Amino acid sequence: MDITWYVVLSALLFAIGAGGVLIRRSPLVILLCLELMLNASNLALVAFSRAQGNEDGQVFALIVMVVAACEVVVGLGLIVAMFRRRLPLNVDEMRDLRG
Amino acid sequence: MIQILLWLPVAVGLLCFVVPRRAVPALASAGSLVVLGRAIVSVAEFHTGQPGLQQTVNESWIPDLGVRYQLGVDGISVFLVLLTALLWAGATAFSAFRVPERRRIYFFMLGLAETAALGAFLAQDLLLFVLFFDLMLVPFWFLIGTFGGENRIAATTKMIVYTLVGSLLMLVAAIATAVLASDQVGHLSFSLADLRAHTLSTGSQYWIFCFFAAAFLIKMPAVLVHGWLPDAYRAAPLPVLALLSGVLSKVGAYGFLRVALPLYPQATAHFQEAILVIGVASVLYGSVMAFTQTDVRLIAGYSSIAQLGFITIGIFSLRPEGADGAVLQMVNHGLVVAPVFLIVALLWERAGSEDLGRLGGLAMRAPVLATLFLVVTLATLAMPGSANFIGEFYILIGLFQAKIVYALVAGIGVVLAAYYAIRLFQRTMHNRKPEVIDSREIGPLDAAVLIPLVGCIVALALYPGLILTRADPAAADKVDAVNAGSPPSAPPAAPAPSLTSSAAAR
Amino acid sequence: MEAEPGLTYVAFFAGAIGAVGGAVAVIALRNPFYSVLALVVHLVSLAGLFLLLYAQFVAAAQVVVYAGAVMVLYVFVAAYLGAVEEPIWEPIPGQRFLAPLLAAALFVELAIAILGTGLSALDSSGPTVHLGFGSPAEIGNLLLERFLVVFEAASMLLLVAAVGAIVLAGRQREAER
Amino acid sequence: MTFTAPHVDYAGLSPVIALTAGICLVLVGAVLSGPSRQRAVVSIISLAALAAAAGLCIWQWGTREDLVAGALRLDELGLAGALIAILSAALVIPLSWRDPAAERPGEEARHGEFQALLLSSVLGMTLLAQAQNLVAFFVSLELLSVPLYVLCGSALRRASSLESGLKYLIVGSLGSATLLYGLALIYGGSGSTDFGGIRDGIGSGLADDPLVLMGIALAGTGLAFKISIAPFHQWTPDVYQGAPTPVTAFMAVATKAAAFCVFVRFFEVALGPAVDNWQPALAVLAAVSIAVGNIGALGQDSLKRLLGYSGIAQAGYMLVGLVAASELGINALVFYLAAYALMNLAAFAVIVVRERETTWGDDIKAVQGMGRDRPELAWPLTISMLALAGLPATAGFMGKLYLIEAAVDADYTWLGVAIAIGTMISLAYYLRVVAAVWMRPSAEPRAPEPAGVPAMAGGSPETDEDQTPEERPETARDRDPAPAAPAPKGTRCLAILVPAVLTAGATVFFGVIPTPLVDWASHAGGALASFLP
Amino acid sequence: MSATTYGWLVLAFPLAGCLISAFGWRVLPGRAAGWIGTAAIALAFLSSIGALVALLDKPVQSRELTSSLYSYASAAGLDIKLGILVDPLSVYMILVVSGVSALIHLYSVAYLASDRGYSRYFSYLNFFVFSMLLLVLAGNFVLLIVGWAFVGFASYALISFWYRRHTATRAGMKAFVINVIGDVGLVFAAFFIFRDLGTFDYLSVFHAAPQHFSTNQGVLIAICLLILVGAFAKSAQLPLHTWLPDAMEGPTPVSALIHAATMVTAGVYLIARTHPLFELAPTAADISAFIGLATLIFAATVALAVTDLKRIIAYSTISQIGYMVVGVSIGAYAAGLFHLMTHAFFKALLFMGAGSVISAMAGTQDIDRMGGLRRALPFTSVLMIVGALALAGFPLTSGFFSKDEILVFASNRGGFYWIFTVGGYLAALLTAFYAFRIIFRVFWGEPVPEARELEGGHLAHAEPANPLTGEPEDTDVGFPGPEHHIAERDRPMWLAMATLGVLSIVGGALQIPGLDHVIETFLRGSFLDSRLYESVPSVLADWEGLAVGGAVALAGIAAAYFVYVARPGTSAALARRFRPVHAFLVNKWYFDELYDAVVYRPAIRIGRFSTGVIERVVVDGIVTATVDAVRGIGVVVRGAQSGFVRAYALLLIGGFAGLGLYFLIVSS
Repeated sequence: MDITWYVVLSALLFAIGAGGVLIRRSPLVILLCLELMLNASNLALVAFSRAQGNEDGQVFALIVMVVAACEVVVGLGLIVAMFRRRLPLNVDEMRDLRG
Repeated sequence: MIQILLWLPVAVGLLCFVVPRRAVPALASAGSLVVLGRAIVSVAEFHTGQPGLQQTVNESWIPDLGVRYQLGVDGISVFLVLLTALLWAGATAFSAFRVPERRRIYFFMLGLAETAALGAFLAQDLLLFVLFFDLMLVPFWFLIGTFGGENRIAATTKMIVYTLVGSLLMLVAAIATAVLASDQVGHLSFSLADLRAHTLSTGSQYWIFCFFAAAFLIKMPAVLVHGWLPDAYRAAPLPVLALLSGVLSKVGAYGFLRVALPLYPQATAHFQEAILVIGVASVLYGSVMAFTQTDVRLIAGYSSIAQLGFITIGIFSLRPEGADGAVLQMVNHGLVVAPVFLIVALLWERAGSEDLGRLGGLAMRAPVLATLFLVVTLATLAMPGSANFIGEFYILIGLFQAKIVYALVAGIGVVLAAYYAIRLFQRTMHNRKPEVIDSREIGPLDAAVLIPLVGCIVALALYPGLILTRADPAAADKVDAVNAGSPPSAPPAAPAPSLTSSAAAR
Repeated sequence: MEAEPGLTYVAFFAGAIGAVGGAVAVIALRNPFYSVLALVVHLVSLAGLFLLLYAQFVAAAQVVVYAGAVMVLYVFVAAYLGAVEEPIWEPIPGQRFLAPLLAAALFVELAIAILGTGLSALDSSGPTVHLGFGSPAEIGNLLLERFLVVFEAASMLLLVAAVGAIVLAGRQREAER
Repeated sequence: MTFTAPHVDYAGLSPVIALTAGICLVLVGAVLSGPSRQRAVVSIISLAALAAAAGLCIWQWGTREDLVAGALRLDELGLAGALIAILSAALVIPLSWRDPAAERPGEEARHGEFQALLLSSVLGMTLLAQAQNLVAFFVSLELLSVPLYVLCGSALRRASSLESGLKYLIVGSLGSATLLYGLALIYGGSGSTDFGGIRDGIGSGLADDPLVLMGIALAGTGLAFKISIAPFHQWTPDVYQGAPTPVTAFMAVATKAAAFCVFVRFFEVALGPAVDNWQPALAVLAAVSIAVGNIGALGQDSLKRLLGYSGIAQAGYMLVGLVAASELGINALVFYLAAYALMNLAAFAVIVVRERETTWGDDIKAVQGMGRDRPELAWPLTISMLALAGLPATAGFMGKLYLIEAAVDADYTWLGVAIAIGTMISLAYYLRVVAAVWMRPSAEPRAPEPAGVPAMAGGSPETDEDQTPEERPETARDRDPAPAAPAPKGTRCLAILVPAVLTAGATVFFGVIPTPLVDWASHAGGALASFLP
Repeated sequence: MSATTYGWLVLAFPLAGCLISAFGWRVLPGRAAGWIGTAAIALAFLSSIGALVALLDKPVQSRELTSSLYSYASAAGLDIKLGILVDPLSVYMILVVSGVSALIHLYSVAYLASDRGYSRYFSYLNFFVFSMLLLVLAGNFVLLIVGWAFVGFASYALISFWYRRHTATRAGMKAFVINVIGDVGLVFAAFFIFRDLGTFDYLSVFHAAPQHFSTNQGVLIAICLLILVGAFAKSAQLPLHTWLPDAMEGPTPVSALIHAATMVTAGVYLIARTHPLFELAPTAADISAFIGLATLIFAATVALAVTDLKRIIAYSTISQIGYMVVGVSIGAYAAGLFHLMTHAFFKALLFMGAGSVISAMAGTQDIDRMGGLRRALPFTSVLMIVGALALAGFPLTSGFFSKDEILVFASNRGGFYWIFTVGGYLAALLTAFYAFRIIFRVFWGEPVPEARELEGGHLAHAEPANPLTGEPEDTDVGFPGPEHHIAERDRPMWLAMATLGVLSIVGGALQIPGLDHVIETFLRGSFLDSRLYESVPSVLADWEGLAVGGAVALAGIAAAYFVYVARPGTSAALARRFRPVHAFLVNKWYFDELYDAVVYRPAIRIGRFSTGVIERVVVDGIVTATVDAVRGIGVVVRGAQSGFVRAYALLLIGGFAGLGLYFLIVSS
């Protein structure tokens, strides 16, 4: 099983995640899509770690998980805050700032 | 020390923030007079007959960037320094008699502007020159924008952006000069002397020259790039306008002599005809515009375009006569145009208008004012016997020997100048007086400003050789840099070889 | 611990289908709640793939921490917010057309880069590695030796996230007067 | 399995340690101090920590060594970035004192949280500026960003603050993910996470490999995003405008400094062998940024938004220093970063004061007539604007000079010209601000909001530049329900005024006597000298 | 004292007078300024005589003396000194100028006595004399140009002396601008000379020219033609004559001095001065002569038709200068310069008389409104008749000798030069006719009311009005003075006119063929290098010519008598009969209209076009287009900044896609 497969798979997942960010309007789902992208990166990291035969990539992947968790926490915090302020949970309606 | 000359104005300007409000105008005037005194000393200490620099200062400033704090005067700059100090003294005093509301900032900005203008004339480091060249705009922007007339903010912003279009390109060009030359110089250096000793390859010179030329032509301004002039002239407070037109426009022409000719000799020779075309076009266009305008400021403004056109063609005759004439004419034009604007201020105070259609008949009750204006007018139109005539004479004879056709065409400008200048004088001072005009003689304080300025015009008319003899070695040196630098068959594109062949000999 | 090649294929494709399917489901499902669940599928599939790549510790963390703890957070928030249907109408001109196009372009570019590389290591199933490769002990060692700073920074990051959550979502107490 | 503890040079790490300790102490102090004294206690701790960190940075100045198994690199470049971040944080703390982000009316003060987050971000920046390992790079980038996401959204009462926070988070995470994927590819190509290892890996024939180059593209995108390079800039104006002003100030200055440091280190050191490939790409990005930033800023009424666009353009200028890929370029970049920090902080300080003094918020009307009424505020803003415009006798001019010199030296003269052209355009909006300050009369207080405007009415999508904010119904939600009465002028802003005057003064000082700053910056370039062509 | 010292003194006195009057305008009482001015000129005249005496002491060959004060503007190889040349020609000129000027000053003392600008007037007038003397004494071309322009300015200042009259200011402007055209011509002539000879100095130039130039060399012709531009602009020759009739807006003594006696003859002086060049370029000289001939006939015809008293005399001046130009161009230097002097006498006299008449008519200048003033103005009428006789070339008057000498020289020179003789006599006929047209129209016929009033001992008074347009004058300031002055009542005017009357009669005695040739002998020192100077006609030929001239003059006078006295109404009938011709003449051959259409209007139109089109479309267009372009991009940039975070993400991904594409291309 060539490593290339894994990497191509990760690329596919990355693209799907990116596409999701572009298409979805719920901030919650957008966060999920960002998770997809980070996980795609993780897959690539782990695959390369395997290909290169060193474990740096795996450590990296672990750290990325931490980072992802933190982003989730903050993101969800913002979503909750918006919800409490009765602001619409639709990124298309956040348009006060523009121009 | 020439340093005092340079920094005193801005120091006095800063002092304006400290002293009591009532003392500010007096302080500023006194400061400008001291600067004038120092400038006179500079001229007095000047040794005639040397092409090189005198009274130099050469300190390290930003060694990593190759910028040195190099000052000095030569025959070209020494009189421009004097002109600057003189006009600033005049304009400062003139303003002090009619104090603006926010006087501290007004006089501070005047001081800053004087330092910048003096700096541009004194700088012997290319970057220092560019720095002062750009710096000058800031106080003028403030002065016009804060104290100007209608539409001042838009006008002044247009001016500074327009002018900086050239200046910033010039900054790039200046840096490119130093960087490209650093291989030959051995280290990064903006020193004009170093750069002159190691000129660039022809290809680099071409585009760099174009950038510099753009900056200088806009600043003067030359025709087609004078878009900022009408608005700015309409909006500027008149003492400021006197300086703007009297001194700032000269920096562009001065830059050609100081920077473009010695540093980019091949490019100068290459673009000679192009610049001459622009210069002659400026002469004609400025003159034609000047005699169709009715706004006094614009008449003077467009006449400045024409005059600066003359100066340009003098320089780009690439003959020592032309360059000498250009230097003389720079001083002359400054001496002439500043009083014009101060007089316009007086007209405004009497008539409440600056439109020729609403002016007239002031001479009867104000003969001294009329006489002063008459002298200025005659100098403006380069009446033979005035120094302006000698300036134009030198310019045209230089050009005549280099490119005869341009000289002949430029001659038309002389005739047009007579028309618009006399028209300006007549339509303000002569003819019937409209009822609303309060025809008053010039006040003693204003006279104390104007009479010395006009006195300078007369004195220079009696002995223009004062400037010519001192400027000649330096100006000839700049021109020789081009003529020596370009290959013997100097202008290959010249259409009339038979005419230019005799011009080669000097 | 070389696995049977055929089995590897099967396992890979199973994991791959799960991961891709989960990912597609995340962006395709209209209810955020289901999207979260689809992501869990995706994450678990990935964990399988990690195992194939000898990253046991990462795989374990993926399942326990990620698919477990983090996703629970999502579920709670999704439940708290309630089901919010997204409008179908696309207000941004061109977005509907460009977004898939760009996603596809992204994939194509990445794929070209991956397939076009001259890196030989990718064209094999990887070099032979020692026994403890990817084990918790080795990873732990790395974290405490080479990546000590990273480790500490990550912990600070978690602290920051906690503080941030308090700032953003903490019950707002009225000031004492 | 043996465990050998890595050698830890505590002296080299001391600034980081000081900051970390500071964060913990701030959090503890916030809890322990009563609500009335929280601000004082917390600020003192924060400032002390920052002062300590800055002092330690200066103490370590000149040292060049790898820290903790090569994860960090202690050198002047990193320290310079750290110092800029620390300086801006120290100046931002007083700005935040009465800001709704830290002191919501009617609620308990949150100075502890605010300043802890601020310090965390500084910590992230310090680490980022020194990072020379992909993992450290990524995690410190996140440590920098995550607190900022929170801080941007921390003025919870303002919808625009939340909007900016969420926008920043979404786009920022997207950028992070892009960066991360790029780092993964680079790691995959070179087989190392250390910059040195990557350099060796790429140097051995991989400089033209598509995998590595795609990694560079992805990583470049992520980094360019962080420093607001067009076309990855679009978050900048929105976030700058929506975020609480002190946060904007911090973000504008410090993020850029730290991100540029790592940008330089990553590209010049790790990706140095591929310089011929990324140089033209970044050059184009720089030019695009200069154009987009300057043009976008024209006609903006919100000063923060204006500075946001201006920041895009300025980032474009600074990127030129990176493109030059020379010692001169890095010197210029670091010089400009410092100058940029000084100029921007002065401007933001003034905006903060005026937000509180007038009813106009950060609208340009808020600064109108200031030249007459508040010269002590007018001058810093004026100097700042003129410096940003790159007019002579300011550090901005020297910085541009430096950058253009680097560009020309690297045969990127056209970029020098691009800087010049950008500067021309920029004058139109910088001078507009100065004109408002000096040449226009003070604006009348904003008319009370017409009641009953539906929150989501939405203006026409076309933004008319003459339209004042009062005519845009959306902004109705931006304001606190009960706006605080404008504070009386005078000494109450002294804590802001002094930094404003100091930074503006420094801007002029370094414009006239730039040598100290030039020397300082040239150490930074010297630190990477051995990696440069 | 040496001749050059006298030369400097000649310059110094008028300048001093000018400055005293100028700075003392507030303190000088009564007629003090006038007397100071007159005294200054009188002293200058005395100094001129001193110079003459000093010069006569020298041998004929060494009567060219130079002196310079200081190096005025010398640099870069140009040597421009403030230097004068005192030689017979310049001394002759300063004698004529200062002499006539002194008399006209004297006349002015009274004539302008009630004018508010009395000091200013004398300051200007003294300045004019100074300038004129500088012009003739100048030792190099640059100083010549300076003097040349100074007299132009003085002319301007005095034409628009009554500056509240817009006709006066307009006339002044016209005179000034045309004079500047002449200046520019001279400047370029100087440039050519300098380019080829390397000096501006008269003597060096004239010395070097024969070696350097071949006969009729192109450059030389160009130089001469450019000199002619200057000369013709100043001397009001075709086609640059249009300013002179308008210049009559100035006070009448000014017309006498500047626009009759002195300044307008500067062109003649210049051609005489540069005769070495013209003799090397005979083609240019011939062109000059033909233009002179054309002018003299043209102006004479116009003088037949116009009705403004001063303008008739002005056209007469143009015509008479035509004679002089013909003279000096064909080589009759002595004769031309002799005519210059006699013309100065009688034309100044005519103008003075005209001034007196106009005063008597309370400012009216139209001869149609005059008549029968003979008894009212006995002295004036006698003197006017004397002047008219001299102008007509009545036998034994001064004009008789000087004019005919030119024509005889022409016929004597052979070749086609007989044309000048024929044309000259033809014009002489016209001259005699219009000269006596004035006399008969003004002094004969039915006395007009003003004449009757004056006969009754009371000088007519009318509300001041612009004589040209009839507009009421700006009485607020009192120009041109509430009182009028006539020669009969004011001693200085009387004295000046009487002196000139005598000179007009006896002036011819200086050069009577066969008897004496004072002028020719004296001037020889300046024309030593001339081939033509010595080719004087025989005495017999001279007398033949004089006889013809006398006959022509008598015929003209007779014709005038016939038309205006014997058969009054003939002229009106003729005018009706040949209406187109009359209109053509009255409108001065439509030169003004031509220039208006060809020069002035196009220039204004270009200016308007520049203001309206170039300025707005091109100059502002550059700005506007740039601003619009920037704004356009701004619309795109800000439009992209739509507020949709997904759009931002799209651009981010899109930007990356582009970047990635670039890197992929690079990698392959």
